[in-house]
Amino acid sequence: MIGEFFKGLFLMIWKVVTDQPDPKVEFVSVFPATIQPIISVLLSIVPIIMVFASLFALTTLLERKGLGRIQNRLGPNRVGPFGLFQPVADGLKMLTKEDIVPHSADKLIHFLAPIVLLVPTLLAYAVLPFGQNMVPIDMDAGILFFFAVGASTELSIFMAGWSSRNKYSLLGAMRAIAQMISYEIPLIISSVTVIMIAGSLSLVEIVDKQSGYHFGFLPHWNVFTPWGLAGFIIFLIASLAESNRSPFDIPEAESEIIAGHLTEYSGFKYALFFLAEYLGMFAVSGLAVTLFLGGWRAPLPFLEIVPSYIWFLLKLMGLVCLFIWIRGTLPRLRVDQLLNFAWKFMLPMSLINLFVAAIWHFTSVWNFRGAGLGRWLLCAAMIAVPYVWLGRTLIGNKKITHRTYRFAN
Amino acid sequence: MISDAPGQMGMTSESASQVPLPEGAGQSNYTVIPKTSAEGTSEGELLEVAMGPQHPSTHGVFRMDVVLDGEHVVKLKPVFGYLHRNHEQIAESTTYLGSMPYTDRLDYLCSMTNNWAYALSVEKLAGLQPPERAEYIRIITAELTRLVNHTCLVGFLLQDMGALGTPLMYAFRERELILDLFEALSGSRMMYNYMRFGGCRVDLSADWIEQAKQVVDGYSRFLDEFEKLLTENEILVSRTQGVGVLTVKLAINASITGPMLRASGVNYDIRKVDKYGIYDRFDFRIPLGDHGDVYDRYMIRVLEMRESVKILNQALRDIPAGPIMDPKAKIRGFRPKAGEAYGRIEGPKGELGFYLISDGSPNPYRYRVRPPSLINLTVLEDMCLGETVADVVIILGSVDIVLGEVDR
Amino acid sequence: METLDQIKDRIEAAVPGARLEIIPNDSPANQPSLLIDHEHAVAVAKFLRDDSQLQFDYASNVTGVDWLDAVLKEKVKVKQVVEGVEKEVEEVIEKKRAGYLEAVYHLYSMELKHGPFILRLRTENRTDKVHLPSLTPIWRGAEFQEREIYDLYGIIFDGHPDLRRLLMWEGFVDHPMRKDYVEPDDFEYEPTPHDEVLERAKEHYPAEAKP
Amino acid sequence: MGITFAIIAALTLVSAIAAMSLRNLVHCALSLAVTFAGIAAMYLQLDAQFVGFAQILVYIGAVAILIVFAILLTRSSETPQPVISRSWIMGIVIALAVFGVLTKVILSSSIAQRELPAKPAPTVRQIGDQLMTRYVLPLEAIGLLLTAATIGAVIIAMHDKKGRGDGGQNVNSTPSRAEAHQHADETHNLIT
Amino acid sequence: MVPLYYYLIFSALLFSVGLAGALTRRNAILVLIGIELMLNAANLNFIAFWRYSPDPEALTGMMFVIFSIAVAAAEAAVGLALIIAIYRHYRTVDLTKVDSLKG
Amino acid sequence: MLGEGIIKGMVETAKNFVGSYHDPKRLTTVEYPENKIPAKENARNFPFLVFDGVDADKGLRCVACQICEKECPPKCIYIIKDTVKKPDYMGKMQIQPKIFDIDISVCMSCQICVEVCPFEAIKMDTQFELSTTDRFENLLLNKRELAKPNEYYHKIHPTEATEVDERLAAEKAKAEAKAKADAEAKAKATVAAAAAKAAPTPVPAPAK
Repeated sequence: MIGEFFKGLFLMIWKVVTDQPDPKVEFVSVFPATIQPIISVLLSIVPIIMVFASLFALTTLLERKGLGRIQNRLGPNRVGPFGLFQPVADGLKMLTKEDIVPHSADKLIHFLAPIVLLVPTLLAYAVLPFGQNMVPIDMDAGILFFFAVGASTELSIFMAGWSSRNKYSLLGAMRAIAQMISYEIPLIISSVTVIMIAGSLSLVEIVDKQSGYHFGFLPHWNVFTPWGLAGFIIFLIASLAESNRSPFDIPEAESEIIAGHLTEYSGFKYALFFLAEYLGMFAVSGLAVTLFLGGWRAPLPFLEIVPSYIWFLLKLMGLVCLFIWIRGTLPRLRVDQLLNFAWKFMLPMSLINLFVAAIWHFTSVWNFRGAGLGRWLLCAAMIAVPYVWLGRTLIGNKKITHRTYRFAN
Repeated sequence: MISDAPGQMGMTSESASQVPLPEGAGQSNYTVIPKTSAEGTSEGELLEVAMGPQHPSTHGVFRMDVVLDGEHVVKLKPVFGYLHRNHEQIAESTTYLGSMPYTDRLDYLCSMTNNWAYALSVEKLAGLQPPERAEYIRIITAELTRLVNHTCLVGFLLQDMGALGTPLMYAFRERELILDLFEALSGSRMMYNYMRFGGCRVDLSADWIEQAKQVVDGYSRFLDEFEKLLTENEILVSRTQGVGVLTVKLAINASITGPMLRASGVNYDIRKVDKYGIYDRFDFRIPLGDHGDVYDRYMIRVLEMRESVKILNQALRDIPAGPIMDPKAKIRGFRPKAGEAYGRIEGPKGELGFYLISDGSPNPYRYRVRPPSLINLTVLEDMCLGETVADVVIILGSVDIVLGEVDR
Repeated sequence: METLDQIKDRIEAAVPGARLEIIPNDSPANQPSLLIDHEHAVAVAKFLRDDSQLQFDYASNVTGVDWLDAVLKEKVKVKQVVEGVEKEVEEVIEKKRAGYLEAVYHLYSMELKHGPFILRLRTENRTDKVHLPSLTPIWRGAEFQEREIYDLYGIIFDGHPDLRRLLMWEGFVDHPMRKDYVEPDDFEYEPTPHDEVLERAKEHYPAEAKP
Repeated sequence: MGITFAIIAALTLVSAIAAMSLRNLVHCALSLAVTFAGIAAMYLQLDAQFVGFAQILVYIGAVAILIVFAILLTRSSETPQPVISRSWIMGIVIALAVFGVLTKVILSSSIAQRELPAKPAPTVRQIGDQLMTRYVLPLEAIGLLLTAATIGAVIIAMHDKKGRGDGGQNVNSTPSRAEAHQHADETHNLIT
Repeated sequence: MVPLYYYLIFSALLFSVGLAGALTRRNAILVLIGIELMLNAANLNFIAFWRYSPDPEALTGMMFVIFSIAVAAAEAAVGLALIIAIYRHYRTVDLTKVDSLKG
Repeated sequence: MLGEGIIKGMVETAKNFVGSYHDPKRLTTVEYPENKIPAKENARNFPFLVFDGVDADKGLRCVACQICEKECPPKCIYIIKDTVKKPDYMGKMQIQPKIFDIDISVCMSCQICVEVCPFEAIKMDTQFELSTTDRFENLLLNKRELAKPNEYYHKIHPTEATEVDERLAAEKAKAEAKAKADAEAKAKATVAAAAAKAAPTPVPAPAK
């Protein structure tokens, strides 16, 4: 029995490491049939929680270090070698901190809000393919599921803001909801392009559609097409807004409304919010990787020997680093500008992109000489022209000009 | 409603009417005029928010009672005094020299110019004339202070705008270099207590001048870097242009001074108008804005820094040798003749003036600071009306206040 | 800029009935000032702001001064017959001066770039007749400074749009910049152990003075 | 399966009753969100994945949020009314009557006893195909309706910007402040 | 296996709750919530009938629900916009007080 | 408005990110307890009392003239004069302070006491790590804690200390010369008187 257990465990690990199909089967079969489904589910859930929770810890450290370096500081370097245990220290601090609930707060909702935020965020991971043969549920309507659970996080932010009975919290919650609703639309429309081209809502299938290489080295990722690139950028901007990251960190704008809906949270509840926010960011970047960057696929043919999930994580961390870089550079937008940007720029651009993707789809039947290049240039132009036009008129009636200054002697 | 007693001293507001007056205090039968009630709070959609005194971007303990319609400001009342320590009363009960270190603490980012303004006023009162080398030293330190203040201000402004401290850290990186210079000169990094009536406390060495030249050279490179990071940034431009506009008429009528006034397009710089010190010997220009919005205030400061670098280059090149104290000046037993004087300089934040009345004793009879930070806040409400909460924060940032000076 | 005398004459011509007095200044700064009366203060200020040759559009500094009741010693030369010879003898005359509060305005012109022109307003006494006309309607820049004077000196400016305490909290009773202001005894055990306030407080509240 | 159904049904019903009876409107809206989630779970029970997710996306992600927004914007709280009033009793009675009639009909109907057929496998592709072929006209109509509704909602809810701006201006400027402004305006030409 | 009438009775209950709420509460938003509940009960019926129909592959019930959800979203948007407009006008959303026709 | 400014800014931060690894000049911070920035020669923090020789009580330059107490703006100095005169470092009979307290929780490091002291007795220290658990007792420094030898002064402010020593030496020399001259004059007078009396007495040695 024990021997079988270890054999099954070993086989599973071996299969995971070498990217083989159905790694769980041998291990699960060790157990009695009645508890096999539970074991199988646990085997899917536990690694997700472990991997992404440790990724969260790593990211907080990476973020502080990276921001430190951007700002010519050293960043945390006291706890452990190179400050590696800083997240542990932070976590301990959070756990041992007093949990303060405002006297007039709505206690129940104040308590529920972080949980209601965390659960859907974790649920979103159910449909992400982390590697070859590594998807918890290959759902037919995978993306729809992802967006459905993503949409329900808004309510929890409202709960947090409203239940705190703090004007700043309420302002923050209102801002958060306005922002998330506005950016959900470009987010969904830009992923619709991919769905359209792939012809499926299943994320596994979308990754499959991006297999193979042009000319033997350029992978068939969506990001290497004009609509894909534009869609990727729109998706990235919208996901920055969805995960409340700078320059869209308006709901938590420290300099304006203290910490928005987080103002009255402390201790473990605050840590839960923090965790959920980062997990949300990972999930949405994971979706971006899946939709546009070829999911777990290797960038070059000869790199395919590296396990697929490594590629997924690398791409994910790449996006996270980009987010950190942006955070270290840009100031924050204002609420009305943010909404203007969403409705007057992101939405038209994503609709145009949808149209261009359709054209891309229909021109795939072109087979004259230079058709590929022609198609590429046509689509690129169809995106670039509206981009420049929209960009120039974005400000509308407000006169934003390049100014020159007078000097008096 | 928002609670109002800052309660930083003994008496609390609720018991104030019962508290007997201290002996000999003025027999006050004046009525305390009640605070104008915020009209419209009862209206359903208005939200009254107290921004401060523990708000991250009020630059200290400062409060604004803001009435919001959604995110738009319909009323804004600044509330001062949380840091009030009755600086003027302290100064009136100590010697002329004893107030010098207190002036450091007014606007703790620009102690050198505070020192200078006070020294200048006392020199006017007592008829002292600092020697030429001292004037040069004063101009060098004042312009370095202007660099420090303006860089930090831009950093704080961007911090208020949510740039997560990156510009602020760059500003502080350069500020460190100048603070090193000041420390080598005066012994302290912030509270210099450097100027004396009729000169300066210690002389600067040749090494110091070399070091200062290097710092000044590096500064224009840093300004290029800073501008690349910020000036064309679309977010910054769209956040600041057209926000917090201050009209020329209002700016003059409300006694606004400093970069804020010049951003509105008024050519008034006391360095040029009064030609105090030896500013008339230097070749520099006054940048002027046309719109009077936050962007102009930001740009005026950047351009002023470039002009300051120009002045510094000239001053460091031309500084003569010689004594640094007026031989008539005394450290101990300094008693100016009875009379009064008002002296002012162009501080980095605006006109910093000191009004002194002497009655012939070692302590000033009346000592008054004209704080640019406080008076520039007169128009805060006018600039903020109709703007959003986020704009209020950056408008306040662009006014450039230091609470040590506002509340004194 | 014209001299103070010239300006005074022109004001008297422009604002009939204005009672003006030039207050000399003995210090090397040589900044004499003009004392104006309450009734015509606003008119005089408006004239100073709007006159094309003066254009004092900028009220730089507004401040209060507290003058206590004082005994002024004045040396007067008196002809006296001393030992049968008439001689000029200096005699010290003691004059009692009732205390008053004063508001001082330092005016400059941004347009013409001259100044300062110093304006003074005096209250009748320090206790009950402490009203002065507010010049905030003329120079908005005086708004906070007049509020500060009201707060710290207790001068009531009639016509000020929003006369509230500025630095002290509402409900605070005294005016702490007055010369006869006595610090309250309340203390924390904060200051230096040799602090006089601490000593005084220990005397007044022996029960609480246990560290 | 029966237990799952019972749990979901109980949860949904309790939250529905809460949504209709709680005093605090925000609590009502949040209970409503729970009800919606319960109904979505019911759809999943009935193997209608697509509709279940659409239910969450639309009802929790949009309708519940809209309701919450409306509550906050109107700052409405119900004025207390006697628990047993005439209209209250009437409402309950009518609802109970409707429930009685429905139950009677359902229990007497033969369809209600129908057996569960084999699990269908409606893929999203199938739904899409159907929408684009058989139901294309309703789809277009719905699209039109949604657009019209959006525009209509925006127009109805839009503030009268101008009027409000003036009102705001009046609120904040005390007469004396206005006067000061006027004086500022009177100041003559300026050097620039 | 859960028989069909469980679902039907459950949906009837839900409908009645919504109806009771819509009839008794005076706040316009709560009335709207009641209407939403009734709509959802109806939708549930459609799905249940579709699932238990002899030919579930036909997708008719499901289609109906999809359209119904879309209509409900539109209805909620317009309804809430109306409520906000009413609130602006009357400063209340109490339906018993909103009784004058003249603007 | 096409994002060029944002790209420019991001390039700038990337440069700083990379630069922070190979350009140590960019990193202005030091890791404090291990590394310390060497104090500048002019640096000042809190005052201390200078004494000559080895005995703090005897060598204290302070003569309790109380000028610094009067001039101190925050009034953090507290002096009580001793009633008896003791010989100072020069051997002259001087009054020394019986109590000399400085409350450094009040002191604002303005250096005015140093400037007004006519006896070069009080100087500024550079020591800044003074945190204690008791902010009242432990931050009230008494005479013993304040007294530091002249060598320490030389260590922290070498240039200034040398100048001071030279000045003191010059003063001393002057004083000695004067004393000598006085003594000689006196001696002469005595001699003259003695000569007149024709009974010379030994000349009293000048102090030290």
